[in-house]
Amino acid sequence: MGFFVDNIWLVPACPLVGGLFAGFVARRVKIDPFAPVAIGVGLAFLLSLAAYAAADPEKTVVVSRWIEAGSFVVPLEFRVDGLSTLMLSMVTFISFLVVVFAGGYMAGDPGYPRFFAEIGLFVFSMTGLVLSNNYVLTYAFWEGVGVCSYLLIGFWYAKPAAAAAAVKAFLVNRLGDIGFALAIFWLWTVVPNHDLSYQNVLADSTLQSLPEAARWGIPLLLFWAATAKSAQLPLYVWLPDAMEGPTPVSALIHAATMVTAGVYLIARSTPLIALSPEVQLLIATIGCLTALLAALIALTQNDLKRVMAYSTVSQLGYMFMALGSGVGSLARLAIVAGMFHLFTHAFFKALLFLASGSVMHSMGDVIDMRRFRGLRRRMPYTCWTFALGALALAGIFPTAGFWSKDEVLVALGAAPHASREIGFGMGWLYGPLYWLAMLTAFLTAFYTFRAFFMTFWGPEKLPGPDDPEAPPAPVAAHDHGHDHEDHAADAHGHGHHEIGLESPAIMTYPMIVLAAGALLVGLLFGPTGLFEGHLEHTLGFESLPAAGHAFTWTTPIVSTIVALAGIALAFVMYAEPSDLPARVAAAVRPLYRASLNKFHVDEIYDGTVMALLRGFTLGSRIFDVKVIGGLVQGVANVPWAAAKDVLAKYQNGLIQFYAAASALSVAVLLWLLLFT
Amino acid sequence: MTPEQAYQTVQQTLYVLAPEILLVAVAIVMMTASPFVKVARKHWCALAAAALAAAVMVLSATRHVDPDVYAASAINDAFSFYVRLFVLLSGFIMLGLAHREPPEGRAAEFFGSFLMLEAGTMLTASSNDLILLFVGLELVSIPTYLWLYLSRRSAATREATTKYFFLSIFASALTLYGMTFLYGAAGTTNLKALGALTASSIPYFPNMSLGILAVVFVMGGLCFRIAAVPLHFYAPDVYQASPLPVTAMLSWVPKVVGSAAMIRVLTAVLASRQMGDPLVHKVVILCWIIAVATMTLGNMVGLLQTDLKRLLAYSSIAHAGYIMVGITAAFAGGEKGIAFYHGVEAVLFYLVAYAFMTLGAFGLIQALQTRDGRPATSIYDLSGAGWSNRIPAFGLTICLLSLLGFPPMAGFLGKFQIFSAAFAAVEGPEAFSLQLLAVIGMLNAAVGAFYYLRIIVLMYLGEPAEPLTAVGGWPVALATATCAVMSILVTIASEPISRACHEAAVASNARPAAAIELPPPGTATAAVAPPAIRVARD
Amino acid sequence: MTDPFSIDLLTNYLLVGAALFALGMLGFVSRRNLIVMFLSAEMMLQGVGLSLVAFGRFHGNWTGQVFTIVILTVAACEASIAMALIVVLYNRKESLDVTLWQEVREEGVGPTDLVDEATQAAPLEHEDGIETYPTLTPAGLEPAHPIQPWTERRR
Amino acid sequence: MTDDATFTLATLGVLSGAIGTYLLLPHRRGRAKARTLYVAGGLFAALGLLGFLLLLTPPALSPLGELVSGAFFYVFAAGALGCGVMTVTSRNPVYSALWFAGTVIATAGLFLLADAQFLAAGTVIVYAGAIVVTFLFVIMLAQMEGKAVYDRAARTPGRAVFTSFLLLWSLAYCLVGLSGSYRPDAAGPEAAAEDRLHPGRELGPHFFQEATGAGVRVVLDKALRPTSSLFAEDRGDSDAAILKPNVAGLGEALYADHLVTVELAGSLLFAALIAAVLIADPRPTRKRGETA
Repeated sequence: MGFFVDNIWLVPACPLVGGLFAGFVARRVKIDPFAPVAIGVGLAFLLSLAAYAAADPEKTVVVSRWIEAGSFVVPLEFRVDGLSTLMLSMVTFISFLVVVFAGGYMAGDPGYPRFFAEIGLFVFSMTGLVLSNNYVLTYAFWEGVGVCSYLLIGFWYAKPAAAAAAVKAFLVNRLGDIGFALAIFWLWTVVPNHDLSYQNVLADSTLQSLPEAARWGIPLLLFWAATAKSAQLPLYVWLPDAMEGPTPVSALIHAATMVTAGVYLIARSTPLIALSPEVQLLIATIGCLTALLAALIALTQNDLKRVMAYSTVSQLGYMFMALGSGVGSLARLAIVAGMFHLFTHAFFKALLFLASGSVMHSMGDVIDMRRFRGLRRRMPYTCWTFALGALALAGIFPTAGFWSKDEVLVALGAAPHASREIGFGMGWLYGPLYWLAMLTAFLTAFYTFRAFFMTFWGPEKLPGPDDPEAPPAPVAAHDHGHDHEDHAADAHGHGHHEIGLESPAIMTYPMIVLAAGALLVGLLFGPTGLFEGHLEHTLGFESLPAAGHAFTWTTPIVSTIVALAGIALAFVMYAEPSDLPARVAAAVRPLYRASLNKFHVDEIYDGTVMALLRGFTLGSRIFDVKVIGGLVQGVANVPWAAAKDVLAKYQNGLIQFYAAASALSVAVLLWLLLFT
Repeated sequence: MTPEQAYQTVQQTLYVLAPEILLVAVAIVMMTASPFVKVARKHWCALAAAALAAAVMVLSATRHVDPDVYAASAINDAFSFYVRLFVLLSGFIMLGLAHREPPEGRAAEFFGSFLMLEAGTMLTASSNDLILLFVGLELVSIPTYLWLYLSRRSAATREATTKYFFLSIFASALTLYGMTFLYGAAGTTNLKALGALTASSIPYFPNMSLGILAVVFVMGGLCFRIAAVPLHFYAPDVYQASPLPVTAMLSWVPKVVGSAAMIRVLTAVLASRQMGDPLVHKVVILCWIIAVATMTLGNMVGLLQTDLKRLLAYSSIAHAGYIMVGITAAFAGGEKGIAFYHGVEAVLFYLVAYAFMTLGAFGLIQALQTRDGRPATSIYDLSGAGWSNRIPAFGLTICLLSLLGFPPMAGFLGKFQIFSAAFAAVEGPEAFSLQLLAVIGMLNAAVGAFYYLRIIVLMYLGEPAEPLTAVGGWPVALATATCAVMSILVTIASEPISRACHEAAVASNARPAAAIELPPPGTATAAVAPPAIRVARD
Repeated sequence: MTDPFSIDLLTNYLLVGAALFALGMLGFVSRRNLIVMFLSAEMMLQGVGLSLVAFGRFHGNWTGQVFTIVILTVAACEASIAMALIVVLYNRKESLDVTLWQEVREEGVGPTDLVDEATQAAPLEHEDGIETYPTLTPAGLEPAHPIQPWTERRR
Repeated sequence: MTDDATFTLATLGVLSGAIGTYLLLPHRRGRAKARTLYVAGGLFAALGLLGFLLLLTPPALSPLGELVSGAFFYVFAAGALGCGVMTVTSRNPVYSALWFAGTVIATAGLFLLADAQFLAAGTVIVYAGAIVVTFLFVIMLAQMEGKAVYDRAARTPGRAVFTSFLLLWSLAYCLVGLSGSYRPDAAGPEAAAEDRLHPGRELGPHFFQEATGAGVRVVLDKALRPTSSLFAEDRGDSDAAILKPNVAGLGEALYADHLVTVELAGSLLFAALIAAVLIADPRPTRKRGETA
């Protein structure tokens, strides 16, 4: 065991080697590029399990002395503690399953080796990010996962939407990286010995000696970085667009692993962040608003993957809500709640994405929910695994989501009291946040099951060319007169097999495994205390206050009722297409009879609640597109416009003008220095 | 000092400058022989390479010669040794890039003037005397005019030469005027002595305005060399109009000359004073303004460009801004010298990283030609090159990522050091402005990322343009491969380079022996305040 | 007895040097003739040299003069290159106007409008001004010509 | 003169000089200017010159030698600046070149007054003799037809005048303050420091003899060698410093202290020669068909 821990660098190295092999060698030696990556990631998972068992808050492994430049020393050092091994196991496990799934999903795509090479690279960066014991190293891998994400979103680069989404993701992430870089510089100036390793920065003595401004400034900057990577308000705009990438990528990077890097960073830095309750409240508020907004938007989406994307944004908001509620004595509980939700979310969200991908695969790349229906017979595995994932997302007992969402809500509910204990005046704001979180739980259940019912329930319908919802004409991306084999069509180019079949075993098995996880991990880790017990082995954890929280029945009961209400409403509204009442009645006759007055209720609902909701949704949409998008666009446009209309004008090519401008600048500078 | 000592000093100076003298001598022989003998271009090139190699050997052989720093006009400290060594090594890369550039009949003059400008660069780094330093600067400029004009005679190169020549003599006049005041303030042109005098308790910048005049004009003139605002104007036009190997040289050699001169003439002379000193305070303001203006202008106008050379010219301007950030930090260093070392060290490290990334980028663009034998000029020429010319495009991607400052490339570590030097330069209320500078720098780096990224995106995600062919033969391949590999290696194996930079930074500020006997600062300095700080007359 | 070269005298020299420097700069940025521009640059160097010599005399060492000699050398180098360059430029455009050399510039920025300036220029002959007193008129003045001489010179 | 008066005088002088020069400069678009404008310009320029000269410290009235050299200083300074203005403002490049020769000769006179006889001769020979004459040839060759439109039009004269006179004003402001700052009327510890810089005592090898700390003295002894001093070591009986013979002293300084510099400046000339020859070479550089 000790051997594996001491050579923990093997965890990032295996996927890297696998990826490089897949990218450069595999084709030449006639090996399926899928194999080396799957083996590498699988090995990494096994090694992670070994590390998981040996987690120790003080254990670090120095691999090499990476940068030594004067007083700027950054060793390549890995930390094997509770938090990192937890993330490591989760990341490698999900990655392994997704790689296996992708082996079936991506078969036949011209970019097949490239895909696996990039996945290998991603797993390398992500495991490095999780393991690194140094803010600078974390930053380096942070940029690395950003690049992998960029490459994978733009995987089908011939498709303009994919290329645009990739650029958008990269730019927004760069915006966040500035915050991270600033935080690092600031830390560098204030910590003793300019040592940016976690054990030094997060040590009690360092934290005590921080200047006043740094106590809230650095946490704020770190959170800024996290909002971009973890898609929070106002920088979440890139994530829904990122669904232009292949579905396994969405499942792996934009649902389960990479987007949680921000959450991980905040959790890792909790001792630092706990210095400033104001920032914690801000984190919780931003998280809550993001969760609500994204849930509202998800209500009206017809693209199955986009529903899931907004759902991811919403759930990430949940995690930040949890982390933000760690005021005073709640710090430890909050981290456990946040990380637990991260952990369970990885399972069920990856599952939901893979299931969506399976649907998409089977429907011939159609993902609009209005164009198919009632697939539960044709795709039983997909249907029932999706159902399990949906239940977990909605938070129904005893699935994983129930336990973690419950913990988040408990932490949030206890926050006002904890704030009063430490005399934090604005702590009462956590009260409204708690109820907004409840509302979000209701909406989550509703939109999740809306998607489920629209896809799998009701009469069977497959997408056809005569479908009224079909796009007017197929968009061809082949018009750039060349036939290079590396240039994919706009859809991923696996052969056009018959529509409406269940996916092959290589795709369904990972879904089944994940479904088992979505059902069981909550039960296994939550009430048994295994999860909390493991996180105990995390650096800086022992110094955090641990309040024994009394178990109350209120929160779980209320949240379950709310979730069930959401599911019920979704069922009433979407289980049957209104234009085919007879077949719906045949399918769900008892329920249909029980609600004879449904038509009436529907109308009332449509007139009042739905209108209100639509208004909300529309407002959120407008806010999303106009305000946030406009803001991002505007920020990007200012330098461009300034350069074009002001600065470029001076480059008129005239020697004398150049000399005159230089002379004038020198004269003015001289004058300024002399007389000010 | 007795005549014997003077003789000995001159002798040692000659030893110190032996590599430069060797290069100049070979250059003169080449240029003189050129009309009389008929030798192929590649042989002239080989001769130049051999001269460079010999100079490296001479340089290492004279490593131990150490003339008296207060008497000799050239010194052999770590700064001069490492900078000269690196300039010589980068000379091989430039030679590799330019080996086919001159027409057959002009090769001797072309490579001869290359040797001269190498010698001028080295002279600037090793000189310890204002006059010699100025000669070094001119020994770079004059061959540069020739380079700009010699290899190709078109309306564009003619215009580029005119622009560069006229603005260069203008900048020279500015530099000289500043040097005049530097000399006038203390009565000696020996830079180490100047440094010692400013450090001493004697108020040798008796009137602060003399110091301001000196710094403003010298800085103004040197801004031309490194292409910083307000004398940056020439860069885009001249880069765009010149052949690529010349542009590559222009983006690197003047930068190292200007930075070395700034360190030798300004930072090392004034760094003995603290940030609290009014002169240093004003100089920091000056550099701050220049740095911010340069970075912002370079990056913002860079966003508009579609011409590759013009884009890289603005990139070069932006990088001059980052160098100025380091220089600002060096100025703010103060008596303790800690931040001075950080600043100078960061600048030197950045120059190393910059050499590889910029020479690599220019070299790879030069290597990619369209089918009709025209080098790629617009960024759209590179569209889709990532798949049609995998290896060159991959190298170019590495260099561009390094220019962008992407970890773990060399540019990332360079920027990181520069910004952290600015962050840590001073404490107290003035720290804020320097930290703000670093923040502005980082914002700029984020904006600037866009235009490098645009090229990468085009190369990998763009519609393929007409296929490009890689040209240049093994010298170009070797040179560019070295650049690309080093762009990564500099970070991974940063230890020797950063140690050299550190030694050089310490050496550049060292004022040995005599200065040690100075009375401790604080006793005499406080009593004998500069009598004539009369900025405003009230 | 003190040295006659006092600080006051030094200041006088420096002021004259500064004025020459500034005048040279004025000429460099405002005159369009390449040769006059170059001469103006040399005038800046004259100002520099004057200041250097004065400083050297004030401090009592030769360094100022040595520096000036080096500057003189560099000025001679620059002059030789300038001459060659100007002759080449003249052969190309038949004009010494620096404005003509602005082909390479930022995209979308227009050139300085030469035609407009030419039409507004004053006629060549009989101009009133300080230069109307008897001077050596340059030889070879063409008689009146249907093409205006100044547009002709813009070939 | 009081500070305020100096300030006002400097400002007025620079201002009227600027107005005068602006009026004298060619019109922006080459239009003819009225004769009165030129007259006014000349007047203003002369006024500015006068004001500028008043800014200079007048020489002592006795002994006679100083008075005479002081008077010559004024003559040469006025000559240099007047010729300088004319160089810049002349519409005819031939006149510009000739006026420039005048500036050079006046500057050479100033060099003479500063005991730089060799340089005075050298400047006249190099500039007036070589550079100006060759440029005159070029101008004559290039402009046989007379004044071209670009000579009668200045590029942005207003901005140029503003720039250079702002610079001149700042410079004058600094430099006038330079002399004032050394006046020995200050008291206290500063006086001691100032004494070292007091006229007449800071010269020669004993320049820094009062320097505090032995370290500085060591530095200075090395940096300022006897060869580099203008003065003979032996002062004889008189208190006054005796200048070394000019050419011998300069030669000694050049070839003892600055040997390497001189040699490298020589190679600079060689490089410039090659550059000039190659730039002017009319032969095509490339054989036909050869590509980059």
